[in-house]
Amino acid sequence: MMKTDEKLIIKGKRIDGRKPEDVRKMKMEVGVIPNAEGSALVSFGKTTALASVYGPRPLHPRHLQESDTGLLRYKYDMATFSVDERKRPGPSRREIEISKVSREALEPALFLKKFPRTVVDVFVEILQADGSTRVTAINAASLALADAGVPMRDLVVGLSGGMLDGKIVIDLMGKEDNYCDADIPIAYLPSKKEITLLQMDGRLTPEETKKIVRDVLHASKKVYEKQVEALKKKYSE
Amino acid sequence: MMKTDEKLIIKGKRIDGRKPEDVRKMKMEVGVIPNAEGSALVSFGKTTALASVYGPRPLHPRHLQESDTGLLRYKYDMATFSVDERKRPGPSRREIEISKVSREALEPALFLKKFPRTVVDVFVEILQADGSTRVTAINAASLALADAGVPMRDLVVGLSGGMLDGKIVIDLMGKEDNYCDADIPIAYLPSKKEITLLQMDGRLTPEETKKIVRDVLHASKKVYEKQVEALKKKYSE
Amino acid sequence: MMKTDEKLIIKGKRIDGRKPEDVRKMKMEVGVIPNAEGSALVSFGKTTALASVYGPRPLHPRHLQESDTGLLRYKYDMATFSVDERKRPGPSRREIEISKVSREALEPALFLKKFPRTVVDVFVEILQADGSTRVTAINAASLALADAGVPMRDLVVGLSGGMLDGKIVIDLMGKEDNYCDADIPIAYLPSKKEITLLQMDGRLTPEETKKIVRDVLHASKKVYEKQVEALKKKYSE
Amino acid sequence: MKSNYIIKLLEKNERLDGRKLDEFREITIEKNPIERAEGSARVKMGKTDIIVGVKLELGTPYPDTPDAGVLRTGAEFNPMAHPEFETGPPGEDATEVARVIDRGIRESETIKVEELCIEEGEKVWMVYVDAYPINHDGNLIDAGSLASLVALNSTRMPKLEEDDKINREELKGSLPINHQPITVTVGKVNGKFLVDPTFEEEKVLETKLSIAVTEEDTVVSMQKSGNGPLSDDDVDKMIDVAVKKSKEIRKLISNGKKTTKSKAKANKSGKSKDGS
Amino acid sequence: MKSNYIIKLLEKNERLDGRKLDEFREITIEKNPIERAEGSARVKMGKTDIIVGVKLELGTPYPDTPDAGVLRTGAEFNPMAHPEFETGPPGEDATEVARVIDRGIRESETIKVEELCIEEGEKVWMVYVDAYPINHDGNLIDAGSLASLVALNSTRMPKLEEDDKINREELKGSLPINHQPITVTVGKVNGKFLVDPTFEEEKVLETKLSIAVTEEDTVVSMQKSGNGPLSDDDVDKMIDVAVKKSKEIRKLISNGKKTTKSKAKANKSGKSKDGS
Amino acid sequence: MKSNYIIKLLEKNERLDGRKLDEFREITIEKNPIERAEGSARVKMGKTDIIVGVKLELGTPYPDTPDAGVLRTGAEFNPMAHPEFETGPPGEDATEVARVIDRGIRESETIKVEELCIEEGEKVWMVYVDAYPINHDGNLIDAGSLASLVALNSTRMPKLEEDDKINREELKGSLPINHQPITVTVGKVNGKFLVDPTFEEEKVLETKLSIAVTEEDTVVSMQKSGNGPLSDDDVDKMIDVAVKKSKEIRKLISNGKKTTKSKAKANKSGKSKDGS
Repeated sequence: MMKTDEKLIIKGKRIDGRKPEDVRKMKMEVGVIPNAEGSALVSFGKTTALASVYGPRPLHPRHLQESDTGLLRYKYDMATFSVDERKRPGPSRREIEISKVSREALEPALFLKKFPRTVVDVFVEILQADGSTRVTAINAASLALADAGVPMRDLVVGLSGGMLDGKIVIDLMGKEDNYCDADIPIAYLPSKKEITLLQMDGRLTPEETKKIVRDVLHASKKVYEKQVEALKKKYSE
Repeated sequence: MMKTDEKLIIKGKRIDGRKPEDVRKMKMEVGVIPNAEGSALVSFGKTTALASVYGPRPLHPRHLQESDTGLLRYKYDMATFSVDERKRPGPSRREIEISKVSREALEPALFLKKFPRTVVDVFVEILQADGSTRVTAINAASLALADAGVPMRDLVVGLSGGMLDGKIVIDLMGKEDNYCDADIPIAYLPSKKEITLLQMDGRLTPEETKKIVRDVLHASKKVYEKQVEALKKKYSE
Repeated sequence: MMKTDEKLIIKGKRIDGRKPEDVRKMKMEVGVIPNAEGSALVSFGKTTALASVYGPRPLHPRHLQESDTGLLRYKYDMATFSVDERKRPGPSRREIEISKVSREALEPALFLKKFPRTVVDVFVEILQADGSTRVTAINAASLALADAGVPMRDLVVGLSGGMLDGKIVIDLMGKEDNYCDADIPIAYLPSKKEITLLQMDGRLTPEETKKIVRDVLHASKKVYEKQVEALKKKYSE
Repeated sequence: MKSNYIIKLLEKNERLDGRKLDEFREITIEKNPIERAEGSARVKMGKTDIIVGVKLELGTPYPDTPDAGVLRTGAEFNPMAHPEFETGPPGEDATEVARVIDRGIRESETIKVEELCIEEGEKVWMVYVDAYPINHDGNLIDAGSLASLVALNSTRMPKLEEDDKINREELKGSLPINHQPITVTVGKVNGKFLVDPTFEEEKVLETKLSIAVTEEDTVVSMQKSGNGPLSDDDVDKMIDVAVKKSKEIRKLISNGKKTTKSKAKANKSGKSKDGS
Repeated sequence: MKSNYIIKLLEKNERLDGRKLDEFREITIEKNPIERAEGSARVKMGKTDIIVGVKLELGTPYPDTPDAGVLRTGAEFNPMAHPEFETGPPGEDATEVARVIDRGIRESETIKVEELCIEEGEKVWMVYVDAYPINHDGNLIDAGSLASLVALNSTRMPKLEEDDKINREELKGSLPINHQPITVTVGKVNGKFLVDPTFEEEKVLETKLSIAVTEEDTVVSMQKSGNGPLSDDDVDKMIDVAVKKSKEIRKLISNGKKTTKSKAKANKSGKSKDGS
Repeated sequence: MKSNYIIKLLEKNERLDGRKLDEFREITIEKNPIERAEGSARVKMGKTDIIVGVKLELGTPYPDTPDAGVLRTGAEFNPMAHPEFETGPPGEDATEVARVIDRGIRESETIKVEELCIEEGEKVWMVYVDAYPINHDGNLIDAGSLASLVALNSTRMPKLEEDDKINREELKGSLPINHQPITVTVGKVNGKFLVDPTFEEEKVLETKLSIAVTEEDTVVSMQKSGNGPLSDDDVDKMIDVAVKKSKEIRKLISNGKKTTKSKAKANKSGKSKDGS
């Protein structure tokens, strides 16, 4: 976390005018990639993630197949133009790690045992990055999986929280992410009350940490509702 | 295409003394690599390409085999010392593209369907590069395939044409290639009258473009004759 | 070999106080990696190599298996922090070559034909490099193979010799290696009197070369004894 | 089977989606969908959907053009865009797409690269053009070239601070542009020529010729792709088609609207699957 | 089968090696085993054995922190350390271990990076921390983080000669250190929480939460790993365990002894396989 | 079977192609076949055919030799040269060939690298030596080493313009050369020693020892390859053979003819397959 002299919360408002507990304007659209079995485009402010799902389909080469379960693969990728300085193509160590924990965030929501020898592929492209990209990606992936008709125990909601100028804030944008005291991305199955992704970077007391986790879980309800709305919109058309 | 103040055609002569429609001195020699089933060394002036052919041979790994046809593989590679600034080993994007279009230039000349589950490998090394390397390579590959006894509908002739100081010229050398208005490499099956490779870089009117294509096809007869002569020489020995 | 004005042998003593024919203080410990079937830690002065052996175990993928023999694989790797300037991870050309000649140094000591379709894996990590790393690695590998119970015709002893200020010296340390007139690493099966690795870098007369080889073979007895002692210590515990 | 049906229809000068042989699918152009990029565009041709982003970085010029900026064009076959695309570095088809897009821009001198020199031989602007197919339903070269052109036209220059730090919050003008090349790919099968092939149509084509043409009707680049042969007369016809269609498509980008319908488009029948 | 037995024991709050659920295996710390590195440490937790080496090189700072040194942390799953590890570049598990170790150091501001600037924007010290597992018997993150911390504490600065040559024979003081983060990984299975899992225990865990805590009880990094879920209450409990255990382990490195026994260790029974 | 026959013949001190055990195949040397390289050579030993090209580029010296040019030697097993060679990065055998060629040049101080320094610690000439086997019929190390030596002897220095641009059209003198090392590989099988093995002979050899010897009979490099053992007496004999043969081969390059026949060659019989 870098330091800045700039105040990032002034008179209770964040630099984009939000209150600490506010989530940025969300856009969620399902079924945006005709070739894919499921897809979704999700924005939180200027952070935009596009997800597509292919599968369950037979896994090749066959020696990778598991006879008692299907597998999930998850590829998180940042477009070269999604960030200020052009990102080099090809997976960075950061992208490899995020792909791993994101896959683990989605697996508990799926019934992979019902699809032995298959794979479900989730590809996520970050088109624009302005903070909280991995959780935005998880929302897109969750919708794309639902759109693909992959059976799910629950939708998976992604949302971040943090500490900024001593205040708990929800859904960090890029500049907040750079200068905040802490950043906690979380994935959550709201109706199951299950946390499936949890990371943290920063400097917090144990009690602050626990409080932020709870505040994020609380705020995730709004994201869940937006996901449901997006799915309804697609299927009511 | 770069600009130069230098005149590249003076009194109807090019910098190496050729007339616009002249092809550089060609050397073609067949059967130069004892290990290969077919091989050829071809020079157009200082541009030199060496080609070897292995196959038809069984394709491995087997899952790449096609039950109804043989495959052609073509690897165009520039030797590190073939150009002014040392080329890094390993395939560049340019070499990958040239390998693709060159393979497509040769496929129509072969009866690959007669050799299911096999592969014919063509390896071409550019030993010296002084313009028109990809077409020089195709001449070497054509001769190497014939030398290998791979059945062919026709020889494949490679030749380039372009526009220089407002004149149509044939067989661009390196310096001409750098400063010309346009460069059109072509592969052609002369007796079948089939164009199998066609690329163009530069700035031309549509009519100029069409005219250069025809002039190259016309001039390709000389290259074809040289190929036939090289094969005869080998088999009359 | 670089040049230096510094004298590296003064009054018959080398910079670390050794006589020309002395081997540095050796430490050899067997059975240091619980997961491995065999392992050993070997130091010659500040040069330290750690070896582990897995196998004979079935070789995958299966098409690499040989029906009439087992295979040996040998990976020599230098830790990033083993040398002054951080070594980049991943195999360098030097490490690839050393892995090859070291594998060939060990193969004659093994009865690989008795273990068809299997592989014996030897992994060696150079933890600290102060000259003579490849031969230190071979001593570690030899002990690790013996510790793993892989049947052996003989232990394989690694030791280097060279020429320094006109004197034959045994077991070159890093600074000596940099400035010596020649460096000859050797692997040897003492009771079989078989040289299985032999390399040389430097400037020597043919007679000097032959003499150094013999002197190294002679001195290797001490290394052999140390290997035997380390094995006894492990198995007497 | 579908392939046979496509060919059968073509014999009657008809296409699966009701288009004429020389008719593009509906083209939708979105300028600057990626606010954080220096320039960007999203182009849809029917169901083919591609995003191109432009980034500007500092770099060193090529030794033989010490006073010119550098263009770098990339394209990947994103596995998101088609079930047959795989993860990994670009293969030969993706490499060809990137290089053909690149040549159209480079040979037409779309960018005034000589205005991108900061310090001769030492420091120039690098222009990175990266194409991300989102949905592949054929004709990636034309869609990607068009998106690249629109993205370059929309590109704003970041400010270069005195310490050579790039300030992307202050933009000082547009990327200097010379020309407006449009790439038109003409496919051939059974003696028929058609433009803007869908994915299924591409499978039955014998060969394609991609031709980039500027607003002055100058041909700047050609690329034959696919192993079927062409005659000299074929080439003539394909060039003529490309020149004609390039004019129509160019109008789409010059009319200034953010989203545009191809004027060449005429929905003819309810069977249309790919054009709406 | 062994897995079932492990779970059965856990129901009775027992472990295969006789430890309590919140008990680490014996920890052995060796400072500077690699004389040629600028800093190093070898840490054993039971049979888990890992070596970390620190190298200092010159480099250029990141553009957004022109006056700060740069930390680079690497870890490979050395095939030497476990029969299932394979040669090749780091996979996702090794990458995760490296990045979690990295974040503990980075977020706690262990290193005073601002003191590693030599020339603003141009030249800074790069601190390379490379972890080499020697024997993997579980809990590589905690062992690797602890070894990294000890290695950094033991790191001596090489002298920078006037011509920017690094002289590693003359060392002029220690690497400037701020904080002492300890990472404690808490595993969960069947509603039970346990620390310092062995390799066999890791196989039965539903999920783990790795938490780095400084000497001020500040939480600086968390990483959930594994696809089992957690509740908010679970997270609370795991944080509490980590804060408590981090204090115990920190004593091991602050007491100055080169080799130390974990005070938390209590050998209880002859069945112990992993703790001695 | 052919292998058995080769061994049987060797028992009678005979070889398939009629050569004596210590006899090289006919050696043909072509100087500067690649006009565009700074130096080049093509060497045939019987059917083994290899081209080496030399390029000079600017680079930075190694930190420990700031006033010396840098040698970089590469070799690939070009798939063109043998049906068993595959495309892809160099494997261990190709890496060994490149490194053995490299050591012969480096250790003999063939190149006066100290004369290749342009600005101490900053800028030196890099000498790239790249070997391309064209046809592999055994003994690539000797053929590649000889071709490298001839190529280096034929190398002309490009002119360095004031702006550090390399002008390869004006050449100002030769690469400074000290020594003329010749590498001779001696193979061993069934107690017999032979030189210049063909591909088929290499398959039956137990081991080989490649020895580079200068014009002063100085041994500068040795490399044992293959897993058969040697005794100390074997090494003595192999060194003696190498010293003797190196003198004969050196004559080939010093006599100034562009194409030369090995004086050691004596065509004995019509059965000869590999020697003409």
